[in-house]
Amino acid sequence: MNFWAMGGYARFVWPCFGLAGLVLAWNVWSARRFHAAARVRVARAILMTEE
Amino acid sequence: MDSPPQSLTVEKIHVWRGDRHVLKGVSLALGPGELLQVAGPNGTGKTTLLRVACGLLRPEQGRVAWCGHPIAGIRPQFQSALVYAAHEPALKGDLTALENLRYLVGLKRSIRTTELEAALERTGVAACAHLPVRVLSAGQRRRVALARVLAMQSPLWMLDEPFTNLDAAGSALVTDLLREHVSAAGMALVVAHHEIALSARLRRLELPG
Amino acid sequence: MWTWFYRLASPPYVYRTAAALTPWLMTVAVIAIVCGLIGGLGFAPPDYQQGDAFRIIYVHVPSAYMSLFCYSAMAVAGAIGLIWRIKMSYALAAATAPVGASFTALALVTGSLWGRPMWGTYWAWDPRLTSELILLFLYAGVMSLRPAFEDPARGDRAAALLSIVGFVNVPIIHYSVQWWNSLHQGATIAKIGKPSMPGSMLWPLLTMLLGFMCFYGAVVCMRLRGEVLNRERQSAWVREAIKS
Amino acid sequence: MNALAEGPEVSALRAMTLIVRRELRLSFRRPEQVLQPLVFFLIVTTLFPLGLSLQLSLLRDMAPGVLWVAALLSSLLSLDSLFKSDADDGTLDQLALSGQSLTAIVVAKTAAHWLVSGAALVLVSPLVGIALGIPVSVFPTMLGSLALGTLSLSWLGAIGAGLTVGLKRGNVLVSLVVLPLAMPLLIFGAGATDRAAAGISSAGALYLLGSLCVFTCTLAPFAAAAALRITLE
Repeated sequence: MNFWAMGGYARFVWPCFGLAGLVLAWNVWSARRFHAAARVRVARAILMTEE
Repeated sequence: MDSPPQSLTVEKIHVWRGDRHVLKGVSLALGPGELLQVAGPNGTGKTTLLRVACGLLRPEQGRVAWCGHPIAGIRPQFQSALVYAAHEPALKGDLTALENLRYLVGLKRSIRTTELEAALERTGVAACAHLPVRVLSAGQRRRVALARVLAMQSPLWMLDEPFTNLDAAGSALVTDLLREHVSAAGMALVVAHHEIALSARLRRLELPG
Repeated sequence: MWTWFYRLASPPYVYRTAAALTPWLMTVAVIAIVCGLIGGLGFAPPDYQQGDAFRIIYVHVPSAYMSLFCYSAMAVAGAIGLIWRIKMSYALAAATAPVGASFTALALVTGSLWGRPMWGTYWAWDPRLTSELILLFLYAGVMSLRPAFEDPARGDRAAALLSIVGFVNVPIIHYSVQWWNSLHQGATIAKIGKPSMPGSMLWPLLTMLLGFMCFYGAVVCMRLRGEVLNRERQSAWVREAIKS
Repeated sequence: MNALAEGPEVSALRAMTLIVRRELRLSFRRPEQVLQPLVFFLIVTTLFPLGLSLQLSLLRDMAPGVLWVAALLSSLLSLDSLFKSDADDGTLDQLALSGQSLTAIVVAKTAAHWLVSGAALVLVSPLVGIALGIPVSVFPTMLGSLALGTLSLSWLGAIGAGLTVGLKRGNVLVSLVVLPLAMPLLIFGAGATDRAAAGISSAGALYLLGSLCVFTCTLAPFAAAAALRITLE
């Protein structure tokens, strides 16, 4: 239990690590979405030229 | 010593604008006493071609050479042999016609006021020399821009739509000026829809749609 | 050496290499970050002055470091693009910008959360945090300049030039902010980071740093693939790659 | 005679004087373009006392900072006109094709721009200084720091204006691009004025400001020319 209390600084330490996790997760998510969107755009361009 | 004559060559130019392949391998050559008219429907890259030829736009592929040298290496020499009149007349409304000419021509060669006045006289706007360009009509501005082309005294002219906004007399004037320039061994690259009434030495380059 | 350089400039090669590198980099990143977390939160002893609050260092310092690293990478990639006209290095710069900006924002937030127990306020205009804030503004400038151009090639070059100018300015900004802060001595009390750190505190920090670097590499590889597709939309190899 | 004609027969120095004269004449024909940023400068400095509900002692402490922030913002306003109108009417193309180096053209245009914006601002600043309660003994430092600062800002601004010249909504973008780069100027400029007002030697800050000015004067023209080359294409 002492560990989670962080010597009284819990409300500063844990948000920091939480936010860091969020930022890292956001990076992965947005990079994946960016790549997927680019793929969709190319696929659409292919469809348009083949029609 | 005989040196090769001045010449402009544009070889296999490719230009993309974003996804659009605007110029697809356009080539042209221009020698002394020649006039090349660039024609084609709107949006086929006529202005782009002119901007590439004068070195304002670097093509993705292909090369532009002046007297056999790529223009990137001889920019000052090439530019002092060149005058480009864009679609916009490049005039400041707050300056008089004469001041406009003096400041732009003066960057290229030292010029006397009388020469500038003669050029304005030739294009029929001598009366406007001391008026701010703001009050001139579109046709008069076009004529002032033509006077700038004359005053530069460059062997190579590149004109983008020189006939727009001009009445019949103005169009005849442009044709006359082109004829004089070409018969004095000058070169001209002209973008125009208008038929240019010059039989001798006129070639056409049609850009595909 | 030059053939390697030119291969790096070829979009299909970049696309495939980025795809192949991503899982490896991500694996190393996850392992390193987990080890760093365990070491930093579990094994490192509390600081004699700051207690457990100092553990924020394990996310703050790596992200602050990455913010500068990403900006430098962006400027160097931009310079390579401008000098050798390599499209792929613009793609790398474009892929790096949002990642770097997110690290900068993280460094700012964690810095201010660290500042609260140390200075008694979330924001004390500490010189390092102030430089970090200006760095975020520099990122904002580059990231808003690029899409402002209709022609992406021009946007790339403009953003590259701006990031180079900003890169030259970063040390000037840093020292000017320090000079400015020295005028108002007394506002800041705690100095972040000690000159000497015991090994048990240091190794988790270095591990986290490695983890963040690899994470950056993995995310940039993913973004880079998107950038390559956007830029090479018209080319045959992209169409083949997407169809299959 | 060689087919390749000689380079431009007009020397770079002559061309630059010609451009400066042209810019100055244009500004005199449109005095409102010169005056508007100055009036903006006066108005912004008026806002601060009103916003601070006339705590004169507070105001006096803040005066150098207020003055400098207002100067920075009003210089930014005038940046928009640096290349924009020339780009819109095609003059910039003509300048780029004049056979003169683009860097020389940028130097001339920026110098002329500083003469009508920065120097004018320096001349007006004593008015603002008096209104904000800056002691007259500080004026030499204030004027010197403003002169150096606005000159450097003009060079930085030339980069920003060059980068955004072809854009429709470049105005906000210029501020976004230039302001972070200008922060050291603000720090040293306001710092110098501040120190002089506090009776401490401001020489250090002025030297730093001067070296920044030299630094930007030497490098920024090339960057601004490169920026123009990118956006002109």
